[in-house]
Amino acid sequence: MSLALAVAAGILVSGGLYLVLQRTLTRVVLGFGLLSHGANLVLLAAGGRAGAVPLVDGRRGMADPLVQAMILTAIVITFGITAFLLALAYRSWQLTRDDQVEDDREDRRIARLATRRGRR
Amino acid sequence: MIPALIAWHALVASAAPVLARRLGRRVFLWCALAPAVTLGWIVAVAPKVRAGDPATASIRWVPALGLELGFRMDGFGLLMAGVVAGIGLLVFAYARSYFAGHEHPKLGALGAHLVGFAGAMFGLVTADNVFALFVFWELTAVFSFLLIGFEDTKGSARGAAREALLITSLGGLALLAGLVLLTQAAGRASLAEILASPPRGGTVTAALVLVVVGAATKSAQVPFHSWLPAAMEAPTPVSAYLHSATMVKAGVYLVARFAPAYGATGVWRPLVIGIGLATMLVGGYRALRQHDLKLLLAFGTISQLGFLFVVFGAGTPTATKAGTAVLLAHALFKAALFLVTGIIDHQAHTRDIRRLDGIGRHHRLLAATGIAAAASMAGIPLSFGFVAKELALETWIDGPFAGPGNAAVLAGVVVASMLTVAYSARFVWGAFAAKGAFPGARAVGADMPAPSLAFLAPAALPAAAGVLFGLVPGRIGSLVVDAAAALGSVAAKGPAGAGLELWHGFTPALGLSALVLTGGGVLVAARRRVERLQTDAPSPVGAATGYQRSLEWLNLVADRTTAVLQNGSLPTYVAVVTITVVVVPGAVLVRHLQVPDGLVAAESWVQLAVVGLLAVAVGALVRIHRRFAAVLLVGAVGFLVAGLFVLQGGADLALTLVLIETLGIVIFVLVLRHLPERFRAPVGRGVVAARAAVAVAGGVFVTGFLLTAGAARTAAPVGEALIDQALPLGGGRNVVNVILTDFRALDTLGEISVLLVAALGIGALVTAGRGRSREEQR
Amino acid sequence: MNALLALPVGLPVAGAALALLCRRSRPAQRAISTGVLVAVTGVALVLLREVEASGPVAGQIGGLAAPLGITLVADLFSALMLVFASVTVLTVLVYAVGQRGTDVHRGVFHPVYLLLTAGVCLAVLTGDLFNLFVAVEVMLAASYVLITLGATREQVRSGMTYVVVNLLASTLLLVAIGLVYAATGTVNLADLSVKLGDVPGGLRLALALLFFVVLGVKAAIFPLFFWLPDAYPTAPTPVTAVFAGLLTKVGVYLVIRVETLLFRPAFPGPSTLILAVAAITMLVGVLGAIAQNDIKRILSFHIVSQIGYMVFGLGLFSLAGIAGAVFFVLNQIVVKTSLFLVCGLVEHATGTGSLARVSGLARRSPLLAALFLLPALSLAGVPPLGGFVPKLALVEAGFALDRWAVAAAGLLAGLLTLFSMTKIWTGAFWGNPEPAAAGERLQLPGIMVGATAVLVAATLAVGVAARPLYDLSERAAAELLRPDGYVVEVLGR
Amino acid sequence: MTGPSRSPILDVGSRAVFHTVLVVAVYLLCSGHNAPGGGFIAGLVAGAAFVLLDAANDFDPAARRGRLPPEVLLGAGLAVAAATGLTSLAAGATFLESDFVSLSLPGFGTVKATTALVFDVGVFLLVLGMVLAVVDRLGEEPE
Repeated sequence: MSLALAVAAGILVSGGLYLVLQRTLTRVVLGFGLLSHGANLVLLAAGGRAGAVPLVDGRRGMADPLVQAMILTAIVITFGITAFLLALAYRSWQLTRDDQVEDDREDRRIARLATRRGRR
Repeated sequence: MIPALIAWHALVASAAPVLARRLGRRVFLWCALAPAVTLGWIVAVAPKVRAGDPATASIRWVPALGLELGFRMDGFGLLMAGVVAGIGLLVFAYARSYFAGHEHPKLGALGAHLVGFAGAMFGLVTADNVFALFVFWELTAVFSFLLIGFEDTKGSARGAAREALLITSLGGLALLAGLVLLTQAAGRASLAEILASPPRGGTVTAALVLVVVGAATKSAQVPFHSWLPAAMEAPTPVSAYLHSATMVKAGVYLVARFAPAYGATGVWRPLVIGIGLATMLVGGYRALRQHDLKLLLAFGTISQLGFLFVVFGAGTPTATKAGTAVLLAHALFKAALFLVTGIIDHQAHTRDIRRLDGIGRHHRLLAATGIAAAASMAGIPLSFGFVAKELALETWIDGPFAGPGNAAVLAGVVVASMLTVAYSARFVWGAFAAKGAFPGARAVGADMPAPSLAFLAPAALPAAAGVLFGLVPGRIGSLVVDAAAALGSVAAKGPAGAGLELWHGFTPALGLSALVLTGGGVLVAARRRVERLQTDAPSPVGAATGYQRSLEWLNLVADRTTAVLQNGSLPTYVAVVTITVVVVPGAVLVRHLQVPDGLVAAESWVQLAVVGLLAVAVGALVRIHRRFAAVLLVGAVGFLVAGLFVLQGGADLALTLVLIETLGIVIFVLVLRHLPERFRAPVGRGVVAARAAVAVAGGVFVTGFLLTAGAARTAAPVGEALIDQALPLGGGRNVVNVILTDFRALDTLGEISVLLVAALGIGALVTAGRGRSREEQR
Repeated sequence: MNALLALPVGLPVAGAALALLCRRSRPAQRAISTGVLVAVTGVALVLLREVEASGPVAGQIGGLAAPLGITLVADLFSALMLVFASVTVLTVLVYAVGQRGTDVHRGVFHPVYLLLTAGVCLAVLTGDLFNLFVAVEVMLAASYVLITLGATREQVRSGMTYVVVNLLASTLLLVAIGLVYAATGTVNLADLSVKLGDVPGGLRLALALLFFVVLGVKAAIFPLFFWLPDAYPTAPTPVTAVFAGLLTKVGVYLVIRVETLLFRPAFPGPSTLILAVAAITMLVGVLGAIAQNDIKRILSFHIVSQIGYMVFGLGLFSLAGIAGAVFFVLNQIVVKTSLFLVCGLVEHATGTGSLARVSGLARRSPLLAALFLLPALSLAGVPPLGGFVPKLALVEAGFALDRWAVAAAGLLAGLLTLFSMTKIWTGAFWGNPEPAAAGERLQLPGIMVGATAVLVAATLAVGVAARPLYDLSERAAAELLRPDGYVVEVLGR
Repeated sequence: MTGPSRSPILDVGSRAVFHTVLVVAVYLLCSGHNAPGGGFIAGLVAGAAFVLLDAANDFDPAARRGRLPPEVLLGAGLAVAAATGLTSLAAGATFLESDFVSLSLPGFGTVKATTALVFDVGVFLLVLGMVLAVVDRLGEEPE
């Protein structure tokens, strides 16, 4: 395993999490971009050392093709869902002219209620 | 036969709402068919059962859990079932008249619930499997809930229904826990078998306490009694049936069953008798204060239930016999009293003693019924109540306890009995006496229309029985003795096994009875002063207030907990998920960190360089506040990752990623052109630091975990084997593609399903604001 | 045999494609959906019989022997899940069709709904860890779309929360899969069951907990449940019903599957951590419900609370505990779905589910009241309804292992559940009907009522016929605790 | 209305590129089993070609008239993919099991025709549909 790869995965996850922790949906989406790269690098590193492109031509020492296939699938799936999230941001803009994620109204109401009752 | 009878109840109940649409209040006659058939069966099997041959039946339910609909009706069950069916019959006959004059839309439901209750109660007193007993126990609570809430448009009725359900369910849970513990200790779930060879030990003690708590809530014992007066919101036939004669006896029934086996166990008597005494006194005291006849009776019931706890709780043969007699007597006189109250309420439209004036003079038969029943309640000689109470006093004169404990109980019983005499008198006086209306109240009395005979008969019958059994206790006495014998207490049909008698001779019990009557008489004579005393006395925190406070507290706890845990903010949610993921496995991981054997710093200098660039790009990305720049940076990160793929040997991978990133940027740009150019102003420094800390922890966690996991690899990965299979089995040289379209095509099928779904979703969202989509207009 | 395993996935996918191609014709779409789901239900029943008779059944996808290719496996637990899931999905579809307007959405509803079904079936049947990730994603992607189908402001807002939290969990699941592959070099569940046995204990426990937490987000356990009560209530009712009934249960299914099949050696006995999580989940969920004033929100919080019971059973790692958990999951699928369907009827008839604005429904429709009362009492564990049996099973199992505290928490949560159910009952069903509507009977579409009634009848059946179902659950639990049969069937050794 | 393009050069240019790229996409699709490529990549490339064309037309929906709606591509793609799976099942093999025949074509040598290619065509269609559905919709100017 390559330490650099493992560290790169960590860096991407850190950066991704930081962005996902924001309130602006665009940044959240960008964060997921990083986060999924990080996850994919975990898979890649799990495949072991670097190797030749897995094309059957008699050579030995190929990279693990299974992790590549899994990463490919994961990339596509994440892409689909991220695009959907962007569409939500778009719709949010249509409705509120912004892409901030507001708090849940009912939850806030109950929180206020609890504070009021507590004070009584 | 018992399951069939229960099914018959269910059948009658389910037909009732439909029939009510045609029959109106005559539907109660249909309903009466349920207890009538039961009563017939009881009479038929009575000789056999009383001879010591219980009626049994069993339906397997979930044997693995000990859950079985097992029934066993012995002599005591027979008596109880007889009360349930007999009073049921009276109540249905009575209800037909009670609801005259107002065709209530819910009459059918009322009938159905009453019949359902009767079935459940019948099941309860005949169940042998403890879990079957619990099933019926809870069912009675549900029916009680529905019945108390009959007048559901009244807030007070809704509240009362809820209070009854919640308090008895609290006890139900305790009971269930107790029963589970008991069955696990005994290794069996048959009540008769458990009690025949009762298990002992610490767990069993806990189980007994839980069972007693369950019994106490159901039988409205202090401090769980508040639901019973509240339950008087129910129509009077319901009160008479459930809340005096039958359901509230369920707890007493359990105590009666358990006491002979466990009476001598350390915790039992102090607990049960203590609860009972407190209940007797509180109930009697509170009853003296009531102006509403029904509430007076309700508190009287509480007091009597406490009395039953005290008597049955001792568990001695005499006590059990006495308890059985009191139980029967109480069912008879209390049902009669409630029914009388219902008649007054129905005819006079009030049951407030401050308004009732001189009803006794105009309605002699009604008054006679009420007085006879009240006499039995007070334990006046010649009544069945007297016979029963004498027997109960004897229990404590013989004394299961030694020394002062016994005397204390006896003293408590005597005082409570005086209160009973007093409130019985108050009932008679309040309902029937010509006392003139209280100041400010409009009197009702002479003008009250007379009840029909059909209305009165169901009340008069049990009252008359109370007198008859008092005068000639022999026949009924042998029934009581057989019932008590079934509880397993009357080993020898010796002195304790003898029948009930009106005249015992000059015994200490007779002396105590005289004392009770005298004391009660004094209380009655001094009623003005007593009343004033009670009004002036500081009223302690009542159970009703306690219930209200608990509800408020519960709501507050609920609100607070929810406000903290469910704060509605997405960043918080994300942080919680991340922290949990890092901390829970991380706590284990840190103690087992490892590094793989074949770890290299980097595959090549190029890889190292790319990772370095990656770090720079990510670092820039988290700080940037311009949308477009951020998107381009993410694209750059994507290309760098693609570079890592290439270096690792992933050609298809890199190609795909590059294409996806490009497409992603296009989509991003299309969306972002509408959004503000910059992100909102950054939040406070503390928040930023917290976010950064969580994020870094996540990254470190992943790297550390990855290295440790990599160190564990011993076997060759599956991926290598796939390379050899690609050409022969998949017919392709590009192993990755063969895997995707062949070996793991199911993954790909799922993947494209996700794409399709996302595309449809995006379409729906994006076009939502455009009215009908163009496509549809075409 | 292979066909039985593949059809529950293949048919809905093909049906989704067809339904999309016929998107202009609502009758055609309805026919396709109904036909496919009836067929899936049939297949599920046959599969259950097969598994019941002869033990776990496995089949390879793409003709490559395990552990190389993807395996589909059905043991009793998955077969039972499949049957309950397919029946629920079918019933809700009928309900949705009966509720005019739900399934019309530009022809999108049917294909997405069918793919949701495919995802659920695949998640339950797959014997491959990565494929499991894919299945979950199919299921979730479909749920994202269904939950935001109306594109209202509230839906978009809560949809964001829902998608973000679940996407985060999915990404972490992918990381977890990568870590497992790093440690073992395989993703086949049966193969992993063997190979994780060779992994050092500390790492194994860490992985077990990682999966517990990550899948715990999907299952909505404490403290990872908050996305659920915010998101579910905003969706159209049939959608919420199927989510409430199925999705989190699939999450629980996965937790149970993974922790028993892969990580059994990490839990030699009851796990105090998991039991504590279970107890808190039960209580926190129901407290949340008590704090709410909207029927749908109350019911949504109950989902969380009930998840706690299932985790309780798992945490005991005993036969009785897991049997109770399995039974609980199955019962919940039916009960929870039917409650939401009733809630949908209330909203359909009155236009709101807010307790402040609805009252007196029992007088206007006694049938509706009965349809609510039965599953509500069942949910609270009142006997003899279906909810009582698994609750008793769990309490017995907890006491048997001297885990008093969590068993007591279970009982207490039952009482609190009853409390909040009476809140709905006294608030919405009792009381004065609104003056405008007083005396008027509620107008309810027959198809919707019929579909609801079928499910309510099923809740009753679960209670009455508890014995065969409990026996099956117990056998399923035995298989889960001793997965030898599963492993042999997949790996052939 | 095919819409007069804003810029004739872009218009002509994009058309020329469009066809070239499509050919490349088809090549990637067909060779994917043996060399880097495959249905997914090909679908993205073809999608890019269409996006380019549409962008040149400023995402005017009118310019796309006569083209298959993306939903049809999506549906057809999934249908083809699922059908391959079910066909193999019906043929007695396992779900999604591929089969291939070696054909000797004069001039080309031995070519392997595999059912996996059919599956990949499904993927191709679906991905193309996805790209079009998303980009075209988002590209349109909102009202």
